[in-house]
Amino acid sequence: MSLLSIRGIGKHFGGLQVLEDVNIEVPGGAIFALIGPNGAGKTTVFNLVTGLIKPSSGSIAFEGRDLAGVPPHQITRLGIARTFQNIRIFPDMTLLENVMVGRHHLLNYGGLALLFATPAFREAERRSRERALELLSWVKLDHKADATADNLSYGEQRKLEFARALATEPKLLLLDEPVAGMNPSEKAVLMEEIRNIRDRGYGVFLIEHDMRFVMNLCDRVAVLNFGRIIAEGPPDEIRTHPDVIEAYLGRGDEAEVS
Amino acid sequence: MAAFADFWATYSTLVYSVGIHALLALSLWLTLSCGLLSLANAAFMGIGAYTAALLTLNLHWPFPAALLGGAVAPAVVALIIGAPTLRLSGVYLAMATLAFGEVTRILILNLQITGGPEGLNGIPLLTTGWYIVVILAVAGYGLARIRRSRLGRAFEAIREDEVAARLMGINVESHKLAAFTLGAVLAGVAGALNAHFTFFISPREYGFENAVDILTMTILGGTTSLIGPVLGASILTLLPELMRFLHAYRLAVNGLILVVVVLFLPTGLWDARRFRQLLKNRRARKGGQP
Amino acid sequence: MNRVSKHFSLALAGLLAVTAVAGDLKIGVAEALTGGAAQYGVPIRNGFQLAADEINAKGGVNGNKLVLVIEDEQGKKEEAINVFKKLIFQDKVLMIFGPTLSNSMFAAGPVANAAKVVAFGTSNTANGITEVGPYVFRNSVMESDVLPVTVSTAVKHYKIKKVAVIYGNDDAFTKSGYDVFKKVLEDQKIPVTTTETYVKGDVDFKAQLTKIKATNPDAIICSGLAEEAANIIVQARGLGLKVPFIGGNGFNSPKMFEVSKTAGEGTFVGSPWANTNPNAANQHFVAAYKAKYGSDPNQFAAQAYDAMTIAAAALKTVKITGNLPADRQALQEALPKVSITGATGPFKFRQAAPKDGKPSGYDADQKPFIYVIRDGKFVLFTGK
Amino acid sequence: MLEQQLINALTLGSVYALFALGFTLVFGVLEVINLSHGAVFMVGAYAAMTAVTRFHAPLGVGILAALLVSGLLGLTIDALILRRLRARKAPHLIPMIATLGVTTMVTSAAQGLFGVEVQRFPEAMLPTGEFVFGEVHLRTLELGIVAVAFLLMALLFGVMRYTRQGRALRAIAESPKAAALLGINVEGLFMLTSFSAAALGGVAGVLIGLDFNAVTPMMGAPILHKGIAVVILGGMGDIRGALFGGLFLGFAEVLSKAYLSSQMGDAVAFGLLFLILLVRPVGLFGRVLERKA
Repeated sequence: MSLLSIRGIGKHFGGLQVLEDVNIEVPGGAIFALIGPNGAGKTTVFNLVTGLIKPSSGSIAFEGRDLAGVPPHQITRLGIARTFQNIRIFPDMTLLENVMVGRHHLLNYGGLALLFATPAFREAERRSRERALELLSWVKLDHKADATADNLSYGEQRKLEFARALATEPKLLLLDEPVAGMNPSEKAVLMEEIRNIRDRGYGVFLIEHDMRFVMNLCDRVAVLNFGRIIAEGPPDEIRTHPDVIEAYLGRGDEAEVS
Repeated sequence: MAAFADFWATYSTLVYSVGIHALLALSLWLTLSCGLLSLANAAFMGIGAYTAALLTLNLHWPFPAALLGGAVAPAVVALIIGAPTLRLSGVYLAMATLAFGEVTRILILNLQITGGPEGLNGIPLLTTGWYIVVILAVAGYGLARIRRSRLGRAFEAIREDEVAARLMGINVESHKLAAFTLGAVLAGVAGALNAHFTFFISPREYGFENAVDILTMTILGGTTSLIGPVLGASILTLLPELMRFLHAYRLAVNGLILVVVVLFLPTGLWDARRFRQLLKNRRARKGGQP
Repeated sequence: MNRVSKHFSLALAGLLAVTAVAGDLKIGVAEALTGGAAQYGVPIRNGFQLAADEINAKGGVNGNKLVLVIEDEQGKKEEAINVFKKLIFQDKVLMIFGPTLSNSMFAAGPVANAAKVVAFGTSNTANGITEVGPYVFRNSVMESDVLPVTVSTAVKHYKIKKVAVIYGNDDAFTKSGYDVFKKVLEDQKIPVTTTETYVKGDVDFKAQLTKIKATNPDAIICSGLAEEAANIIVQARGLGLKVPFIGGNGFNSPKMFEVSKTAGEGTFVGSPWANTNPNAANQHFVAAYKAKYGSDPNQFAAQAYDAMTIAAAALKTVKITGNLPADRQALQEALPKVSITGATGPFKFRQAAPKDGKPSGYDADQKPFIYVIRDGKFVLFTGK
Repeated sequence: MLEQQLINALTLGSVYALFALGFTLVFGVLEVINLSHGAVFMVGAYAAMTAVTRFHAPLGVGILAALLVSGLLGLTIDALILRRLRARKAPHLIPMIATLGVTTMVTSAAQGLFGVEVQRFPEAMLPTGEFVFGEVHLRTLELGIVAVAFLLMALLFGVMRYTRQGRALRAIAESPKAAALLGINVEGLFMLTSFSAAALGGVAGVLIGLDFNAVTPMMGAPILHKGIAVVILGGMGDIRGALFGGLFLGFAEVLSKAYLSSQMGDAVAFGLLFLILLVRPVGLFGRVLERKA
């Protein structure tokens, strides 16, 4: 059974049809990529999966559970975390706080415990802080744990967002253009980290433009063009798929495909 | 000692007012900490004040019970109006809460039980310095605890990026409602305390100007820490007293100070971050010298 | 002590000697001098100042000069309390005049009463003010003393069968005036066609007046301040509503004619004071006020002027001992015995009925006159 | 009675619209809730008052004085305060508080300069004409206000639609950054907007001061509250919205006074505002932007 199944999803904004009959099955323990030209509707897929917008038709299920009507924060709690194309960290909070926000739903002490700072409260906060630091050290930002996030470089912000998403202890991680704006060495490091994540048993579902990155990293790839899935399969298959080449050639992006 | 007795006799009300205003500024600080620009806190103060005053005047409840009433009533109202209102954002939320505040004031003005424009008089003097000190301390402690917990982090996350907060598993709606309601509770208690040392309350004390006053204190002091609102409240309460010699123009100076602070101290008077930065720079400079 | 500080302390002593000679009678004045209520507070302050200057020019009270300590209470209740406390505990005044608004008196009155210092209101007409306690005095005439006779006189004169009512419903002054009107109309069994309200700051009353016009009353009863009342009258006439007005205390200002000119002809007002009241004390007051401040006085100024005269008359009978609590107490006991003829005519106090068994303060006991507006002036109504 | 009430509503609505025009213009272009607009309005009334009483100028000159003095005040506020706040991209709340400080300053200064008592225009200056249609009365002055409100609205609308500056302003309202990239002198237009909005406010001050013949330092506060309601009802920053919102509020208020209870006039106005915001969060005529997450 796949981790996430998107079945027959359609979405229109006003009169504009953005997605049409999209079917995607994202397996667990694998890296799955959704590629396609700009404006193909990739981010819309993520917005639908995370519950930020409602589909016009079709259904989305996570671990067999229908997500219709489930609010975004519940979807996160079910085990889907996400990063954003245009990084959305909390700039005025420290790195540690940023990551600890991700552990919000995992801290379940009550109001009274909070007010009186009971041992249970202290223990929960301590564990949460430890886990946050662990995640920060994993993305090599632990030395800046107490700095505010707005001081970070672009690449560091991406890594922070990464750690923050992992802090929610997801089963599936949605990455929206994770290497945008990164240099090749940074990309290589990140690629390694994403593989690490997969090897720990997480599912990874990413959107990316960088073909080389996708082809080297992913287990399966789906291609979205003008709101429709035109191909789906392992990277080698996709690389040679005529419709995909057509779609990219039509846009003059052949260099990226090859 | 006699000098102190004289001073206290003259200025105790002023000191009480500082405490009340600090409580109000903290109530708004809490609401703002969740990114909600609310102008309803003056109305919540009024609801708390009237509830508590009616409880002591008519039902002769003991003061702590009346204070509790003054906390619960605005909380109930906040819960009711919060759900639909808090969907609005930014200035639109400000305007909706402003409208709510005006409707509340007009309602108080036209009800029988509230005494209409003549207000309620003869409210017993029950607020003592200790009540204000203890409640302010409890409020300060509670808010400090909230800041350092998942609740405070959630509020701040919502303020900085609502969508990202949502996707961190935070129930944005219920947290907003919590911040709004807790703010209403603090404002209500402030109102209840105020009513019981000024002998008298009337609808005009809870209008637009007062809402803006509360906002001004909070922003002037700075919202980056709990000290800011308290500082802002203290300054804006004491300033008019210190400016008495300016007579007709003293409000002009008040306005000027407000403008100057907004222009030159963007984060308010008290900005913990700025202070830390200053301290760091100084230390760095010292460390740099042989 | 070195020389410099000795000189300094001498100079300081000299300074103190100028500002507070032994025997000066310090009187606190707490009025709204800024903010929205300042339009009432400023003429009141002027009235006090004028009276005090005149009394001092004539040698003061038993040779002691009146020294006014004037503070701005902004028309806010907290400020009124602060100012009262400052005057009582820091400036150590004998008594306090003010504050301007009834609301503020409800807040500050208990402070003075608890400290056993007279709080003397000159513009507080709300019900219950003097129930605060025996140290609260006022010479502002209660509407309940004035309106019954005003209404019955007007009803008789115009053969009024039914009236419409309009009042300011967000102001304690105009609302309590309305409450009295309402009771008077019930007592005199005069039907009310409609009751309309407005709020402070309103400038457009046409919606209410149009509604009133449709109910076809014989007269309009209006409890409002002169500023708004004048506009109400003008707008009524603009809508072709020609029935006479009956006004409360708030009408009683020459400001009525600045806007309404002749539109207010035939309006009935009951009051102890009018600028045209021919008694000698009043004519002197009106002329002196105009000479000093360049504008016509209103009822607020007149009542403040009289209040100072009343206080001076009481102080004349008090032997100042320098023991502040005793002097304050003596003044409180002397005040109720005062009887003078001032700008508002013959005046004496009357103790208010006690509330909950606690002793009350003192209200004005004055005979109101009925004035009718003719040729843009208040004319004493003599039955024709 | 209904005919007269409709006329009443029209005049009151025009008064609101007239005030809201400048207010909404500043919001539309500068994105500032300018709480000093009430004070500017009051300054306009005093400028005209001073011109006609101190310098015995004719009423026309008085209105011109109001226009210039308030316009310059608006320009000063922009130059000294709003521009700096724009430069550092302060959040909405901050200019709002700054303009509140300005209001306190200007009102207090006016109290010091002119006293707190109501001042009146000389009787002889007021147009006294009146039209009577059966039971319905309409004064020339009221007619003038309605006419001026509609005229200014049409003028402003025309300027926005058909002139180069107007198009530039609309571009700025859409996106100041993009406008700057297109070579539009954004700062210059901001100044122009501040001047015109304040000048409009000043003229509104004179007209309303004349209509009710009462000028006080506090006259800006109540109309500011209504102005806020109008601008929200009409949709922030929308010029037609100011007219619609003003008339809508005028009608709602007058009709609720006429057929419900006059106690409820303001409650209806603000209650309506509250409800409308809940249903349409951007006001009756505001643009709905469906933002993608």
